[in-house]
Amino acid sequence: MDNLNDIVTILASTVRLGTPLILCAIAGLFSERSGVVDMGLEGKMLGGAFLAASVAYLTGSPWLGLLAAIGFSIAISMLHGYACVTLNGDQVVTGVAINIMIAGFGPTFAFSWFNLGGRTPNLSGGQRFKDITLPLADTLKDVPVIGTIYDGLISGHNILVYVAFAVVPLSWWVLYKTRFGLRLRAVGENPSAVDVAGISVRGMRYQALVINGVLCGIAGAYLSTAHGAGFIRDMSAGKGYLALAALIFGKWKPGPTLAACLLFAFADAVQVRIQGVPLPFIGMVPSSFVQMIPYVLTVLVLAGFVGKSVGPKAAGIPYVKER
Amino acid sequence: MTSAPNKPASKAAALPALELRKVNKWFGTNHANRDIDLAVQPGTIHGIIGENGAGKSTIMSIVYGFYSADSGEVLVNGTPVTITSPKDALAAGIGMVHQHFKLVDNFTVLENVILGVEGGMKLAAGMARARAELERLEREYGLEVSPDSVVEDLPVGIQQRVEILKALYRGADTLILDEPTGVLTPQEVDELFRILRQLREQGKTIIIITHKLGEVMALTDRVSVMRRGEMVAHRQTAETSKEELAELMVGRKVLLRVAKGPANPGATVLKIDGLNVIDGQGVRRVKDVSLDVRAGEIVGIAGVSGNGQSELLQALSGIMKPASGQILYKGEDIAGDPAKLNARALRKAGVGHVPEDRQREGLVMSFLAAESAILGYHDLPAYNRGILMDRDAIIAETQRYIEKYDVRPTSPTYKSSNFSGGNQQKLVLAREIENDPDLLLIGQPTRGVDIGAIEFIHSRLIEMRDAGKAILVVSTELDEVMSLSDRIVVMFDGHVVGELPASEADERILGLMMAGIDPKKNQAA
Amino acid sequence: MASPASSKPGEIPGWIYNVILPILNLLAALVVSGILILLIGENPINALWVLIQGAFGYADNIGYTLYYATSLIFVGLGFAVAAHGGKFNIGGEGQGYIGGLGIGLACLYMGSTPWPIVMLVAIVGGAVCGGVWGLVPGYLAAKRGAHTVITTIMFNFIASALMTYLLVDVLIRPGQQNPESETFAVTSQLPQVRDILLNFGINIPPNPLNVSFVIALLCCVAVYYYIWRTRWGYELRAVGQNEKAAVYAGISPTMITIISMTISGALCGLMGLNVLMGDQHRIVLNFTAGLGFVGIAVALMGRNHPFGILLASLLFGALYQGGSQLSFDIPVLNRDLVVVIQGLVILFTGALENQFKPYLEWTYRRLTRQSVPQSTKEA
Amino acid sequence: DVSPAIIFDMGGKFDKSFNESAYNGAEKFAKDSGVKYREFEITNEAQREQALRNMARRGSNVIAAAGFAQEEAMRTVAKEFPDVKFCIVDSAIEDVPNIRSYTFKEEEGSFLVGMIAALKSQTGKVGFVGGMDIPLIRNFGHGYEQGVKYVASGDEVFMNMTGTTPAAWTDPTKGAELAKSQFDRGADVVYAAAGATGLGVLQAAADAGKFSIGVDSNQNWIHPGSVLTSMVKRVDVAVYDCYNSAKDGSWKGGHEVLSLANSGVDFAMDDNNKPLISDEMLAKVNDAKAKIIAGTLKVEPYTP
Ligand SMILES: Nc1ncnc2c1ncn2[C@@H]1O[C@H](COP(=O)(O)OP(=O)(O)OP(=O)(O)O)[C@@H](O)[C@H]1O
Ligand SMILES: Nc1ncnc2c1ncn2[C@@H]1O[C@H](COP(=O)(O)OP(=O)(O)OP(=O)(O)O)[C@@H](O)[C@H]1O
Ligand SMILES: [Mg+2]
Ligand SMILES: [Mg+2]
Repeated sequence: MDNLNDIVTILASTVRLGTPLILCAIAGLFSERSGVVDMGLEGKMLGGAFLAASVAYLTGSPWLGLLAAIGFSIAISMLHGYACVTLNGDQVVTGVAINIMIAGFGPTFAFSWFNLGGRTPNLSGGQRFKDITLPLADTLKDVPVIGTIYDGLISGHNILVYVAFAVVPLSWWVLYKTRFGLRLRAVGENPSAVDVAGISVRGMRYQALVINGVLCGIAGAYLSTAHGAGFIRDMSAGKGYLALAALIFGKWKPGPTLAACLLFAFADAVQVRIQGVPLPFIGMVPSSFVQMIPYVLTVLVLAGFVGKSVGPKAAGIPYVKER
Repeated sequence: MTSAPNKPASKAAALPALELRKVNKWFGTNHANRDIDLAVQPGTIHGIIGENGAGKSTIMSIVYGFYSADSGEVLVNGTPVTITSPKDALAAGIGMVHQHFKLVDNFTVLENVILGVEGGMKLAAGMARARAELERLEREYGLEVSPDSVVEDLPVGIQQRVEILKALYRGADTLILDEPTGVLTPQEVDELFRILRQLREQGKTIIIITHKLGEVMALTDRVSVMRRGEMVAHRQTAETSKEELAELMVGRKVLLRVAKGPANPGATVLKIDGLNVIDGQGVRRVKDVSLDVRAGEIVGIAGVSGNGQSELLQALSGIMKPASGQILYKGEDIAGDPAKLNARALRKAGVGHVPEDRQREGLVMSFLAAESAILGYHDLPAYNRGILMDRDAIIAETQRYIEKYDVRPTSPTYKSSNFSGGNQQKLVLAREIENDPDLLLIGQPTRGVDIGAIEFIHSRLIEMRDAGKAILVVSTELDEVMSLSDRIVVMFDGHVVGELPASEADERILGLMMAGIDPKKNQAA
Repeated sequence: MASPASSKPGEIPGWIYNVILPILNLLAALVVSGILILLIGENPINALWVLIQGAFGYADNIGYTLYYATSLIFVGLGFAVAAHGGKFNIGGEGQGYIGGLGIGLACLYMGSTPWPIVMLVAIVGGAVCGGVWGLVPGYLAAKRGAHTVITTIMFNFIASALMTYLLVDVLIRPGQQNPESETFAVTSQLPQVRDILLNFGINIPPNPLNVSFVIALLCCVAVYYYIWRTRWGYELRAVGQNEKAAVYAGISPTMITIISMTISGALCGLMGLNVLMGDQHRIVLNFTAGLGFVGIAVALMGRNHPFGILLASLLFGALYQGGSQLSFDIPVLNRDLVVVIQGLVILFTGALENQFKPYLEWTYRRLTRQSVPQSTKEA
Repeated sequence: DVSPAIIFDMGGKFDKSFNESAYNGAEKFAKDSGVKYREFEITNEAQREQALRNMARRGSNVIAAAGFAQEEAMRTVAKEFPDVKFCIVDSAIEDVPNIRSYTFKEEEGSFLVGMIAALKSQTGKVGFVGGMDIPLIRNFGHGYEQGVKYVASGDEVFMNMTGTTPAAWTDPTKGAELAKSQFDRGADVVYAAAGATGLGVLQAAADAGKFSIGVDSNQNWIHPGSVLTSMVKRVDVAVYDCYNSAKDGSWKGGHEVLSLANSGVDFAMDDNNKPLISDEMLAKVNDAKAKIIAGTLKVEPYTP
């Protein structure tokens, strides 16, 4: 029973840590499936976090913050599109440029709006997304196993967590069951096939980037108005890169990408749990080594079981008409 | 799916289904299409021929809205139309099968067909409708394709059908085919022509670009000739001849079949015994193949593509590992010795190899011509001085190839991808031939190459044979196999069906053998 | 009629693309930055002047600019080598960090050996350590198909965890708070350019520019020769451009991937030569300070060509140094704004590099009265 | 005439803890004396010397630098400018006449907040969230643990570090997650010594209805009712002292240790946390504080 509790809390932590990764990785999935490599997830998420926190603070509504974050991330995605889709610029450079720009942008504006240094004020109460207790969670709480799992793992997250988990099947459905998805997969694989079919390659890529912006915006809002309570300089802390890795790990497919995100998050949650705890047979391990675990684990899993992941064939290559 | 009203083909004075007036197209400073005029009558098959780079693909891509013209007019059924994207072309009832297929490799046939005309937000309904429609088209035209196979698993011939189905599914009245037969086997070509004729019967208009004059004569009603960006002639097919067309195309007389003396075979250079090759998917592609090639002769391997020839060539050139059997090169069995049976060692031992796919294997498209011209030979002492490569030597050698093989443009520092396919092929051939191998393995020597270049390549190979070299040619082109080879080996399903001297070969016998039937054995039985 | 492709009279000369276009892009970046500065209420012209002066105005400022450039050159070259082999190495940060360990250990344990010898050992040490940090992802990519983008990101994290442990628990100078090693013996520090100039009676203010800049330049030359002038570079590029063709040519992509990732890591690993052996004179925590990532942008902006990387590194060195001077002199334009400006420069010179191209070509044709017709599409 | 300058370390002057405290000291001096000061925020190693030198060259004659990482740079530059007065916080330099260095007995302050944590804890389990696993942070943790054990030797202390890259100091969501994991394991008080990451820790405690302890500055106001107290480390006092002594002429080089005895470190009590700390608790803590000041109670520092 106690063990189950432990597992449930580690899994709940996995869910919370995994949420921004999932949102960003699926964001990357849409853009890369359309043929636009996205190294800029980090920046888009950070920008979203900044706007979400600022607007939520100024208006008192996390929903308006979320909207602002989405709007801003979309704007950055459109810049991304202008550079890479319209002007055929290098997609990786654009991503790096976005990351660097936004890293400075947030604090600069935070400073001029709130005069607090590179931060927004702390959000409190209604300025944040609250955790939601699902119906019956309290009633079922004491039911063995099922109750523990329902109350401890499934219930009690904020709305954006549920959104993230809903996004995965939804994007699977969009990708494989809709006209848009068919065209999206085609354009990342062979844009000229899409072109001769009378569909605008650029149009498709811009549409994918809009979705990409929406999801990055939600991820950003999650960081600053749901999981956290305010924007802080560099608060994305490399999660965008990790999401990109998860996307590749998941071979650009929604389900496996979700699994990869959860694996990263799980390893991190476990890492947190075993820091400062003597390990069986090994004894006390310096915390630096414990913190390595998720990364070493990832490499081992990747090299041992996953093997080669080949992305959409046209990803990274600007589309120029050719015979 | 809008389609322009279809005019009955019978009316004599019908407006042209497609008319071009003074169309010009520039690529940078390259005047690719110059005042092109063309009228295609409805319900006819119209051929367009011309040398590599003459501008055929370009003008048709303009009609299809893939490129936009710099000036000129396009009329469909007598009405001027503005075509700025394939969407406009489709709306005007024009469909196109491109020279290089525009299919999504990892999609199913059905997905490829409905791409762009899905008929609704959700796929499922559209797919079901398309499946039914596809069945109808298949029945009507005898275009058999399994809708759920993934395109990359299909042979090129079938991929081509998918392209045609795509155009028909969109209700095209005018169908443009750019070099559709370049990758097809004779049977597949016959099949295609049958379909095209049937489409003509139904009043569709067909424009076909090809390098093969035989096809022009057999299929088309009219033919237009392009040279260096211009339309130089229009003919009624019935009123012209291969020879006249060849001359119109190239601007000089062309030998359509290279003269060749009898062979003087010497010692056996290559002997294969019971060879088996298994591919990456674990499928046995080459099954117990035995054959030999002697010095001073050309052995041709005929067969429908996908019957193990490619893998045989790959194994002999050290790219794929054979599973079992013997490969005796100059008397020594190298099959089991990875130190000898690898691409590098084989080249050193005097085995040249012209790969089937020049763009994917034979060249590095982003390399300069001079760099591509030493691919595989880059570590020869002649090209290296100490640790550095000798650029001057490399460029001089490439220059020599370019002059000898009439490669155009003539600059060794041009990017490989900027050469036309035919010229790329010449570059690869020059490299492999000029390194003077004792055994030359060649896959598809003249795929997509115009007749002038074919003439040259064939005569060069025969010259080489006469110099006492052993040559093994794999080609799906029966004409080519028959005109080049001294002996012909036919492969089917990984096996050697049989072997016969070129003098005894004709299309009928080879065709039977390529279908897995050995007439000799059948007679015996 | 001449073959159309062989002679191209109307072709736009290279300097239009290679000189004018980048300058225009840089100007655009500065204009946008200027607007930002204006919004903040400062004078953009003044700020630009401070930035330029800060980067190039005085001998010591130039020294700093070149100092930053040195680190970027190493990482940029490292990225480029892997890129030519078709691999995306974003592990420059970790490879530089671990390479610094090798360099630091060489300096710490060579005692009072003269610096040229220490430097040779340190170069080997840095290259070996950084190389190993590139080799492992390279090996996993070649043999197991593990994507280098993931593995190198992971190796960055592993490197920083490892270095934190080593600096806090192993190498730390006993009794001090700062997680850093002992100071290197004076003899095993790289001479700074300032000291060299002093020998000639030239006295410039202190700055960290040191002889590793020369090593970086030599690496540029060496990488150029390696990639474009040797058969190994030829093989590297063949694999990077077309793996199938490489196999056809008898080149083993597996070996090339492993070798190129190792060389890539080794070059990144030399960054510590500049930062540790040339300036800090001890191993310090996080001395790579994100330069490993900026090096990617540097390499891509420099089109993975050593000369381009050199120029891009100088540009970034100037932005780092000029930027820090900017926030020093005009505190309102703080470090965050400087970061924004750096991002804008990457955006305009790297990502939006083509935006003026059509206009520039058009203008050039107008000016030289080219008779090539413009696309006058029928309506 | 004094012309003061300050150099902040990588976290930046608004890190809500260490650097910000230094900033507050400088601001206070500026307000009290009307003298303006120069400032600079470090973003990479090479800027340390450069910034110090720039300040000195442009006429600043008393220069304070926050953070032990400035030590080497300051030694170098101080020798170049013997007439300029330098101050460094968190580093012990005794051998350079024109450097005045301040260190803090973080372990003493941490000891007291550790006591408060243990006294407040219902579960007998308390947590500590550090930024990076470096000696300075270990010192906070070490003192904290001693304080906890002093109250209840059987109590458990969970120790977590956030990360191994500089992002460890700016990752509040990770901080929150670390705190949550400690709560899940039964902790009901958590002490954050992790810069801006600590804000996440405090937030998580407030969200979960548990208690947290702030660091460096007085952070009690951030979540009244949840932040139990803060271990204040008066970097501001050090900076103020540096400038002020230069102004009134009493400045001298050498090493100064700021401890409980001279209020250099302390636990913060104000209206925000008054309801949380009973008189009985306060009495116990103050008793220990007196003993530490008197030297009868020894708190071990962490020695690297
Ligand atoms: N995308 C392009 N960019 C630049 N030039 C092009 C492009 N496409 C075609 N060209 C130019 O247009 C001319 C005609 O090319 P096109 O592809 O139409 O030839 P083709 O007649 O189809 O040759 P082939 O018989 O070999 O297929 C070529 O000389 C080439 O220089
Ligand atoms: N992108 C390009 N830029 C400049 N010149 C080009 C370009 N592409 C092709 N060319 C030129 O166009 C001419 C013919 O090109 P094209 O690709 O049509 O040849 P091709 O014979 O049709 O090839 P294939 O046989 O594969 O169809 C050549 O002279 C080549 O140098
Ligand atoms: Mg063509
Ligand atoms: Mg062509």
